[in-house]
Order: sequence, then structure tokens, then C-alpha cells
Amino acid sequence: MDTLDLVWLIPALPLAGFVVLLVLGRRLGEPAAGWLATAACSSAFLATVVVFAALIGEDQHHRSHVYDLFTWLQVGGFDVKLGFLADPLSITMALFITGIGTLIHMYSIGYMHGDPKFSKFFVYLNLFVFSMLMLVLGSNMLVTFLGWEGVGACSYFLISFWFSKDANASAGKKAFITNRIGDWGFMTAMFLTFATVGSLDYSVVLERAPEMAPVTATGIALLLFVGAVGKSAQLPLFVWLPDAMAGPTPVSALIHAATMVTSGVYLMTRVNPILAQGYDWGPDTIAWVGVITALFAATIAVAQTDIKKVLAYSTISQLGYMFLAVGTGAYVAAIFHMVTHAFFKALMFLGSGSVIHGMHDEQDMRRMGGLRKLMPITAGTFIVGWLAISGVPPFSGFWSKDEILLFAYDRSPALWFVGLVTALLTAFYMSRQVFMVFFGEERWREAADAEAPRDARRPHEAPWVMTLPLVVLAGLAMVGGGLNLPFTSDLHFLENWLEPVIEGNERVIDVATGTKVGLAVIAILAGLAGIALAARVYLHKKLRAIEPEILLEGWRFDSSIAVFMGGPGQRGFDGVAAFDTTVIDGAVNGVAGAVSGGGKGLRFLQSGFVRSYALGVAVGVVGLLAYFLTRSGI
Amino acid sequence: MMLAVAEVTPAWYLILGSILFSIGAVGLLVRRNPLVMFMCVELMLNAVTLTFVTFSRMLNDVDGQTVVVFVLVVAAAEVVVGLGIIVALLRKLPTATADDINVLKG
Amino acid sequence: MVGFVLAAEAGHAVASSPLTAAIVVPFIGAVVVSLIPKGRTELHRLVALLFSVGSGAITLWLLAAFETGDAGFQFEVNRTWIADFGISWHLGIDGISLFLVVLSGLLFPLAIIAVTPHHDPKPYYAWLLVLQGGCMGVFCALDLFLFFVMFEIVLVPMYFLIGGWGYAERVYAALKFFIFTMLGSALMLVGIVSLAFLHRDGVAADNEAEAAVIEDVVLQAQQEAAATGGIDVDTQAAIDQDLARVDELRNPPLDFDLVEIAESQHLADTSTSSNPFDWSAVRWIFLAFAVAFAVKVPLFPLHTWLPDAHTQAPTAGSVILAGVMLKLGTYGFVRFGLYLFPEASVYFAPALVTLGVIGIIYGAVVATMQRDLKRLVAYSSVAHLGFIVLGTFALTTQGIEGGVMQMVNHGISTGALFLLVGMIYERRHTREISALKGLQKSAPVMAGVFTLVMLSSIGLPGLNGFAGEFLILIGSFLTRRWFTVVAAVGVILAALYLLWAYQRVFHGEPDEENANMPDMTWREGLVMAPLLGLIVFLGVYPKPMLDRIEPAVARLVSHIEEHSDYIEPAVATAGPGEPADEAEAPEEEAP
Amino acid sequence: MELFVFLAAGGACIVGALGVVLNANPVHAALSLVGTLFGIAVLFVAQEANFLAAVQVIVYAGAIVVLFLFVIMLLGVDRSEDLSIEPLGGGHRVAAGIVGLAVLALPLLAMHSTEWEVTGARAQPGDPNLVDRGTPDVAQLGESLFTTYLFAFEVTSVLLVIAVVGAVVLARKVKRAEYVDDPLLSSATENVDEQVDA
Repeated sequence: MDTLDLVWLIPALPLAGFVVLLVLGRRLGEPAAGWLATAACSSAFLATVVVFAALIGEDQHHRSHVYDLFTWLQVGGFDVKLGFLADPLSITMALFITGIGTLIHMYSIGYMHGDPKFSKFFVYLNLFVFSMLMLVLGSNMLVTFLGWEGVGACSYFLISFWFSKDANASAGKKAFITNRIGDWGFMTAMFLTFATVGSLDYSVVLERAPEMAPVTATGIALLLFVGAVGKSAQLPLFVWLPDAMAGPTPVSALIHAATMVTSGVYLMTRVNPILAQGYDWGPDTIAWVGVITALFAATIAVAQTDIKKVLAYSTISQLGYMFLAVGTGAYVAAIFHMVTHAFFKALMFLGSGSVIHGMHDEQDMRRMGGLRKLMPITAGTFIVGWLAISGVPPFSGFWSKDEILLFAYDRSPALWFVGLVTALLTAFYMSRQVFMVFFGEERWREAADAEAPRDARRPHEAPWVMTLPLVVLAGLAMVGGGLNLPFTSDLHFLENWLEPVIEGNERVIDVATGTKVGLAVIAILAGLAGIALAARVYLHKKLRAIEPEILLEGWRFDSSIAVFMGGPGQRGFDGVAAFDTTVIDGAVNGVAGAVSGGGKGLRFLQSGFVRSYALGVAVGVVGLLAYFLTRSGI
Repeated sequence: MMLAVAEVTPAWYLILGSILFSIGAVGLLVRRNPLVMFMCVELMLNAVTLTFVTFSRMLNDVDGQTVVVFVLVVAAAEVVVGLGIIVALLRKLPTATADDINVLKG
Repeated sequence: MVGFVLAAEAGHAVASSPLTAAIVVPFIGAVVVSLIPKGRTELHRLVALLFSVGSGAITLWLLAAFETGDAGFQFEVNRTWIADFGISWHLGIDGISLFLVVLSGLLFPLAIIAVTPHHDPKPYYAWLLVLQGGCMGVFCALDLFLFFVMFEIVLVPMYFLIGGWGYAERVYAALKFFIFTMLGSALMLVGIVSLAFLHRDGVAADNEAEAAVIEDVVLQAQQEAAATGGIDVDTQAAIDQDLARVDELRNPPLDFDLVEIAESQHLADTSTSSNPFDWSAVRWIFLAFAVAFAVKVPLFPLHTWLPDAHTQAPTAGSVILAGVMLKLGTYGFVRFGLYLFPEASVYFAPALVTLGVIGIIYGAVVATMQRDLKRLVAYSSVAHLGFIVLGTFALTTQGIEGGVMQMVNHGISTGALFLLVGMIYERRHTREISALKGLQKSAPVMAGVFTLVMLSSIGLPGLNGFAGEFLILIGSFLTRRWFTVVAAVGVILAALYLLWAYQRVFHGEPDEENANMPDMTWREGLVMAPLLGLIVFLGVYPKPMLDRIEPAVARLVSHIEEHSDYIEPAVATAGPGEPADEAEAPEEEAP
Repeated sequence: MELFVFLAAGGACIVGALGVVLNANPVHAALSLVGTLFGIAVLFVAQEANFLAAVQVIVYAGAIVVLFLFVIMLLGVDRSEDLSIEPLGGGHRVAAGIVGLAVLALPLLAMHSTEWEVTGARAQPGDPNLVDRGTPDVAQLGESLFTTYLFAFEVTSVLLVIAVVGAVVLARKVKRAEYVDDPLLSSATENVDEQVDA
């Protein structure tokens, strides 16, 4: 048996974990349930490694293996198998999903300690990993969609995990419904694909993409992009992601930073031949949506006070970068940034979780400060993440972001410029966060009230199960850039690895080495400028912080939607409901009323007098006689 | 002499039947005493039997007379039941007319 | 003695035909229940369950014995019922009706186990059994008249169940339900009768040529005989026989047989002048059928009986109403609309698809604003059934098959939802969403079950609702692109109203009344278990089901193609590009 | 001769009929009815239906009219009816008159249009129901009744039995309590009371 066939094992293991936990979870209790889930996820990681090794063993052009488990839906010419595709792209995704997933599972054992629904959390977490793996490993669009919706549902469960608070419940619902709007695009794209090519298998669809009419290809690509916009929280469907921070922090790290939100990027990369076949304005739209989202979210992040909200907007911004990359044809850079981003953003989320944990569920950065002494490991690892996202070499973020900016510059300097401003802002707000949380005065002392004993309120370092993942991720965030170093083509590991998937659709850029270096230097300078600026404002207090209300409220984008939905939207829905009861049902009852009214009107005919009835009969007889006579032609 | 000239055709009987029938019908509609109304019904039935017998003779068909036998039976039955109802009614309300019984009023 | 003969006859009928048995067993059960003395409540329940399960077991056997690849009708029975009018006891199932029969066989016993009536158990169970028999009959009937009879029989018990065991507004709701449905079926009766007569005329017209030939022969024989002088006895006998034959050909008997009428299709070939199925007649008859089915479905402007009936019906009534009886409409559209009137179906498809899509959006929007949990689920049915109508009149294999599958799925999911709402009502005595809050805390298991059922109803991939919905949409996209794009919006709205309702009912901090609500009992869990199992199984592995539906649907589609100018759009699997690809592939590998 | 018979009997019929309708007193009306019935019996004889004529006299004049008179006498309801008033309004009488005229006119019109000729399927030679002048009409009628119409004849016996049972049930003396609950009678009582009040 082909080792590559083992690909089905990758999602099957978390699924098994899910089933076992669903049945036995409560009985296993804490922490056994957590360890079981972690074991399921890590064994999936091992399985991925095995498949990965097998894939490397294949010839470069045969690194694509489809394994069909069984026929899922088959009607007439429509035939979809529950199949898995092992190729460099999917395995790369699966590797970092299971890898980071395992770390976050482990972290959660510490984070969820003492929660009454401890085992249930891991049930959902394992289900999520399963769905995510289905998403990336699916051999056709429908299996991807299965995972796509599955991760949405898990995200819904996990955001509203602490459902007693209405805000959490609403956030979960919002996430699901916003995602569904995107899913509409995905579904419609599948319909169009099937109507055009007659199959949803990537192997068929992508192979026949060059035969598609450009308009069809653009349509499919943009509809898929609508789906990606929903899932990856781009403008205008990003509103759910900041709210999604209501979920437990490991969830934010796993789902809303590292994996699920990047699935849009994965999808667009997967269908790159379709993108290439369409008109040029298709990718351009994607690039512009991406870069504008990046800038937009970055401006909002500048003014946030919630430690997780900053990271949430930062995630939106970074996802915008990835779409910028996709739109400019830098698929490798997109995946590269996705991976590095997964490292450092998961790291920072987990770090923030550690801070929240240590601060006894405090999320407001204005009540933090000077935590580096009390939480040295958390602080140290968080700082690594900060440097990585700020684009300071040699940390991983620099390499991936630099590559994206290079492609953007090649496509259009305007794109590059917006991207650069975003990079500066990114460095600024991340530095702001680090300075507010880990440096400066210890504002938490004021917050701690007199009632509680000092020691109990004192922030503390997290247990080892939480810090170990931090350390590992910090290491990855540091060296992740090594995946795809720009110096010589031999060092383009990721690019070479992904080559069979991207084929000729990766944009070939023609930029002189000098320009490249110049651009990199400018990017580094922008990052450093951001850090320096933040230091003057938040560390040395030399400048007054500019944090306008409107930025804190996210340009009032979300609240306007809420106002619209609560106002005209709800009124419209109410109107339709009222239409149903008054007009449609009213018409029905009106007919009934007319009949009974008519009956009342005709009651006088029923006088009850026998002789009146007799007269009626007689008139009828005369009428009949007359009728027969006329019929017989008199 | 006139009498000898005029021959009695079936039409004469039929006209007589029609006249009797319409007199009965008008009586049924006009009179209020239930007993008299019944008599009017009998009139109408007799008009019809007369017509049947006429047809029977003219068409040389004995079936017409057979029908009359059945009409007689039905008339008898009807009178029996009808008079029963009237007896039950008039015993309690000797002054009742057909117009007093109008529970079927809608 | 008579009883013995009847029993023997019945026994013979059951043995020779499982379908007859599946129909008759519940009816017998109803009689038996009504013979048990009034006081013995548990016995009523037990006997009702016994007969209901008996019928259900027969349907399961049908499922097992069903020949997968066969497109035709199986387990057929065809016995003369009323010979003078050509009405027969003609039963048979194919892939389209098989699962609806099985669904009925499953839901009825579950409804009996799950719900205990608050009063008068004896007539309650008797009516429920009559309902079961009627439902089985509707799905099995292959004779138009028999179908009509069963279609009407179903009404009566439902009317009494709503009116007798429903909630506050039950009489209004029952009457509304009855009048709406009667209105539709009255038209259908006219349609059926005129169809039978037109069919007879059509057969006569077909026979005319043959009759004329025989008549010529007779005439010749008579002339010859006249020429030779005198007719001998044998010739006279032959001539008489021939004349009788001519008479027979010219005056064929009435026939209400569905297959006979549909397959002979005097409706389609409009070219022949002798055809009595003048276009307008077919369209009118189709419309008469369509109104009856549209009321049952219910399609958009005719839906208002549904929320009232659902809300006021007892739980078992709602389950059956949603699970089985709404399918009478959509099933009718497939079996009688498409099969009998291919040409008219094609002609009216745009209108029906439009109504279906309006129903999808409209039902969802109205559902969102409901304050009553049961009403909400009822309006969601309007939306779901809109999908089925869309799929059916998309006229593609995928669409119709998805529609058939969705009928079953909707029966399972919405049936389960109504059961759950009923459980909540039993505990809290309210269906007002605003009175419920935070139930997930007090009843986590029920919340979990509700979540799964809800996700199935929303159409989450991997659960049954998605498989059907997606097939419908992908099938209808092939012929009705823009309708499908709009209909897909309904998928978003489904999430909106269900999740919002779920949030208001199950999430949040429960107040005192809600905090003490007991969780599911074992009995309730056992009732839900098969439904949950099916939700997951049909979502993950619908192949066995689809394999059984497919031949029948494929045959139906080719039947439509044959008798109308509709051509199913070819799926581009073996499109023009394929050979080119194969040619290119080796070139790439060569270097 | 036939003409004379016809005019005499027909005149008696019409006079009797008018007497039934126009006599205010029911006893007189019943006696007028006897006149009509006799007239019709005579016309039967004129048309060679001797048996029917006898039955007509026996059943109608001898039984039915006597029954009427019995009821009138038994209950003492021989009050005259005031024919000058019409409780249902004058329109009722007008309408009744028009209907009566129409009932008369329409058949006449029909006969006129067929030129006063009786049409219909005449019994052919060989038909069992063909009137045979040689046999007495009683024999012919008997044969017809007890062969062709035997079933209908038997059914009439059932009808008569039912009628007798019904008459007995209807005419038996009702107890006071039952009578109060009887909606028919109680409503009639109210109406009579109202009239008395007025």
C-alpha cells in the first residue's frame, strides 16, 4: 500500500479523538480529556510527517496524490468523492495546522484548568482540527467546503463557549452568519464551476481552467474570493473577527489567527490557475481589497485597549497582506507569510492568553504594565513575536512581508506604498501593545482592590504546559524565515516545494537586485520608525498618544451595520412578517369573512315558511320547463 | 250536432290535466291550512294520473296505468304520514297554520 | 363466516403484497384500538404502537428488498377495485416513493412513543393509525383515483388531531387547514376525472385506425355475401364478432391508472389532429393538480394554513404534518406533475420555480421575526419546501433527486425539531421564545441534540440537510442560474433565524424557571437517537439512498425529455476539452 | 257521447278543484275534492281504465278524503280560514298566480308547438305492455305489475309499512316533558303566542 494513501489518517485521528471525547469526555475529566485530545492532534501531526516524507520521496512532478475514501454524492454526471489530495500545498498546510494545533491543545490544558466544561472544550477543538484538515486535504471543492463550513461551526461553538454571557453568544452567531454570507459565494462558485467543467475535483477543474472563458474564470475566482473574504475577515465582512475574541484565548490563537482565517488564502492559492485564466482586474480586486483591509485594520488596531482586540485587528491586517500577495501573483509569498504569521500570531495570542490568565481574566491593557518581571517567559516569547511581526530581520515576519511588498511594488507602486504604511503602523501598534503590557509602570497594582489579598491578585507566570508551547512557537517565529530565503534560488525552499502547485502562475518579477535591497531597507526602516515612534509615545511618554474614539470603535463600521440591521433591516423583516399576517393571511381570513357575510346576507331566503319554499320549488319547476321548451326549439 | 262534430282528442284530457295541476299548485301556494294544502297536493297528483292514463291509451301502452297504481300507493303513504304530522301538530295547537312552523328559518 | 372469508382474503392480500400490508395494517390497528374499552389507556398505546411498528417494519423490509438498479415500480399490486370506472387497487413504489414510505414507517412509531396525549387516548391513537395508513397509501398509490382517496383520507384524521388535541386556537387552525386542502383537492378531483375521460377519448382516437380497418373488412364481407346471395351462419358470427370488436375499440373503458395514462401520453404529441388533449386542456388539468399540491407543499401565497396548523397541532401532529404530510405536495409534483404532464410541467416550471424561490426567501424572513418557537419552525418549512420545489422544477437529475432526498431530510430534521420544541413545551408550558433563556445550562443534552438538528436544518455539510440542498442547488443552477443564486441566499437566512432563535432559547444566563428545567429523559433520548443517527449517516454517506433514487429519477427525466421539447443540459464531464487534455499530457511529460 | 262525458266530468273536476282552493272551510274543501276525484274516475272510465277508476273511487274518495274529514272532525279544526289576508305579503299571491299561469301555459305551449299531437314511443306489436283490446284491463295491469314491475310493487309494500309505522309514531300522544323540548312545537307555540298578543 502506498504510504501516501495514509493521508486519510490525518483527519481521521482528530475525528477519532472527537468521537471518543464526545462519548467519554465527561468520564475522563480533567486533565485526561485534554491529553487525549492533544494525543489525537499530535498523532495527526506524525501522520502528516509520514505523508510529507513520502511526498518528498516522489518525483517533483508526481507530488500530487489523490486518495478517495468513498463516494459521497453521486447523481448523474455529478460525482463527488470523499477524497483527499496530498500535494505540497495541502501537506504544508496540514503540517502547520497539526503542529500548531498540538501546541495549542497542550496550552489549553493549562488555560482551561478548572473550567466546568473542560472536556467539552477539547471535543470542539478536536472537531475543529478535523474540519480544518478536511478543508486543506480535500481533493475537491465540496470536501473543502465541508471543512470550510465545519470550521465555521466549530468557531461558532467555541466563540460562544461561555454562552451565559449574551455578548459571547451574539459573537458566535455573528461569526457564523457573516461566514455564511461568504459561503454563499463559495457555493455559487461551485455551481458555476460544475456547470462549466462538470466536476468539482481540483485535478479536473484546475487542469481545465485554461479552457475556461475568461469571464467565467473571473466569476468563479471572485465568487470564491467572496467566500474567502468571509472566512478570512476581509473588508467588508471582517466584523465578526474582533467579536470572536469572546472565545477562550487558545481558540483565538488556533482558529482566529493561525488556521481557519487563513483558509481563504489557501483556497485562493489552490485555485490559482483559475485566477490566472481570468481577466487581470480579478486579481487586482483581490490585491486592493487585501491591502485596503490591511491598512484599515491597522489604523483600528492603533487605538484598541483590549489586548486581544489589538491582535484581532492585527490578524485582519496581516490577512490583508496575504491577499495582497495572492492578488499580485505571489502565491508562495502568501503561503510563506501565512506560515510565519501562524507562528508569531499564535505565539502572541497564546502569550496574551498567558497574560490574561496571569492577570486573572483581565484583558484591558490600561490595567497592565511592567509584567516582564513577573512573567519572564511570556514576556520574552511575546517580544520575539513582536519583532517578527514588526518586520525586524532576521525574524520570520521580515522575510515573508518583504517578499509580499516586493511583488506589490512590481505590480503597482501604489499597492506597495499602502503596504508600507501598513507595515509602519503594524510596528507601531504592536510596539504600543508590548510597551503597555510588559514595560512601564505597574498599573495593575492600582486595579487590584483592597479586598482581595495582594498575593492572590498578583500576576503570575503560567504553568509549564502553557509556557512550553510559547517557547516552541517563539523558536519557530525566530527561524521561520529560513523556509524561503531570498538570497539564492537554492534557498527558495518553499517556492521549490510548492512549484508543482503553483506551476507557471506565480508572477515572475523583474526587479533589479539593487531595487530589491533598497525596498527591503525601506521596509526595515519603516518598521523601526514605527517602533521608535511607539517607544516615544508609550515608553518615554514624550509624545501624547493619538487614539481617537473613532479608531477605538473601528471607524464605526461595525456599529453602523448593527444600527442598520437593528433599524431598517429589522423593520424590513418585521414588515415582511406583518405583510404575511395582514395581507396574505388577511386575504385568507377576508375570503372566509366574505363567505360568512354573504351567508348572513342570504339568510333572509331561509324564511322558514313552508309556502315560501314551495314557491321556490314552483319557480324552479317553471324555470326548468321553460328551459326544456327553449331547448326543444320553440 | 256540434257535439258530434267535436271529437275528444287526447289533447283535451291533457289540457284538463294542466288546468287541474295549476289550480292545485296555486292552492298549495296560497292556502295556509295544512289540511287544505294537502288536498291541493292530491289535486296535483290526480292531474298527473289523469295525464298518465291519457298517454297510456294514446300510446297503447299499459305501463301508463301501472304507473298510476304506484302514484296511488305513494299518495296513500304520503297522506298517512302527512296527516300524522298534522295530527301531532294540531293536537297541541289547534289554530296553527303552515306559517307558524318556521324553525327552519336561517 | 363473512368475517372469516374477509380475514382469509386479507391474509392472502398481505402475503402477496407487502405494500397492501403496509397500508392495511395501520387501518386494522385503528379498528382494533377503537374496539378496546375506554379505560385501558396503556393498552391503547401498546396496541397502537404494535400496529404502527408493524407497518414500519414492513417498510424496512421493503427498503431491504428493494432492487437498487431498477427504475420501474416494484412490489406492484394491481387488482380491480371498481371495474365500471376502471379504478384499481394499483400500488407500487420506485426510488422516489420508497424513502417517503420508509420515512412514514419511521416517524409514526416515533411520534407514538414520544408523545402521550393529555386526554382521550383512544380516539387519538385510532386517528393516528388512520393517518399512517393514509400516508402509506398516498405514497404507494399508482391509480389516480386511489391516490385521491388516500389524499383525502389523510385530511380527516389530521383535522381531528389538530381540532381535538391541539392548543388554544386549535379549532380555527383545524378548519383553516381543512378548507385550504379541500379547496386544492376539489380542483384535483376535477383534474383527475377529466384526465381519465380525455385519456379514454385519446385511446379511442388511437384505436380509430384499427377500427376503421376492421369495419372495412366487415363491409367487404357483407358486400361479398350480398353478391353471392345470402349470408351463412359462420360468416354472420364472424361479422358480429368483428362489429363487437369495433365497438370495443371505439368505446374503450375508463381507466384511472397512473402508469397507463402517463406512459401512453396522449398529451405530448400535439401534432396529431385526432388528439383530444388539446393544449389548453392539459395545462388546465396540470394547474388543477398544481393548486392541490401547492396548497400541500405549501407554496408561497397558499402557505398561511401551515403556521397555524403547526402551532396549534399537538406535537405528534406537527411531526407528522411536517415530516410526512407536506411531502404529499412535493411528492405529488414529482409523481403526478412531472410524470403525467411533462410538457405542461416544462411550460409552468418558471412560474413554479419563481414561487419556490420566493418561498425560500420569504419563509426565512418571516421565520426570523417569529416570537413563537413552533411558528418559527413552521415558516422554516416554507423555506425548505421552497428548495424542494425549485429542485423539482429545475428538471435536472440532480435537482429532482436532491428534491426527493430533501423531502426525506426535511422530514427527519423538522420532525426532530418539532419533537424538541414539544419537549420544551411539556416542561415549560410555553413556546414563546422570550420566555425561554439559557436552557443549555439546565439541559445540556437537549441543547446538544437541538444543535445537531439545527445544523442539519441549516445545511451544514456532513449532515443530511446539506446533501439534499446542495444537489438541488447544483441541479437547478444548470437550468435556472439566477434563481439558484437568489435561492442560495436562503442558506444565509436559514443560519440567521435558527441561530438567533437558538441563542435566545439556549444561550444566556437562565432565570429561575428556566434554570430548573429537567434535561432529556431516556425515553426522549431513544426517540431522538434514530433521527440523529440518520442525520449524520445521510450526511456522510448518502450513496445508498441516492443509488436507489437515481434510476427512477433518471427515467423520469428521460420521460420528460421524450414528451416535451425540454432537453436536460449535458454535464460537461466529457466536454470538448477532454481529448485535447489527454493529448497534451504526454507532451508535458516527454521532456 | 265521449264529448258529453268529457265535458260533464271535466267540468266537475274543475269546479271541484276551484272549490278546494276557494272554500274557506276545510270541510267544504274536502267535499269539493270528492267532486274532482269522481270526475277523474269518470274520465278514467272514458279512457277504458275501468280498474283504475274503481281504485280511484275506493282509495281516494273512500279512504283518503274520509281520512281528511276524520282528522278535521277528530281535532275540531273546522275553523274557516280568512282568505282575504296573506301573512307572507301580497307579493306572495301575485307570484303564486304567475307561477300557476306559467305552469298552465308552458305545457299548453309545448302541446301547441307539437300541434296538439301526443308523441312518444308507441308500443309495438309484440311488446308485452301493448294494450290488448281483447283482454280486460285488470288482467293486463295485473300481468304488468306482477311480472315486469314485481320488484317495484314489492317495494311499495315496504313503503306502506314504513308509512304506517311513521304515522303511528307521529300521532301517538306525546308526554308533556317531551313536548316542551320539541323545538318544532315550541317555536310554533311562540309564533301562535305572538299572534295572540298582536
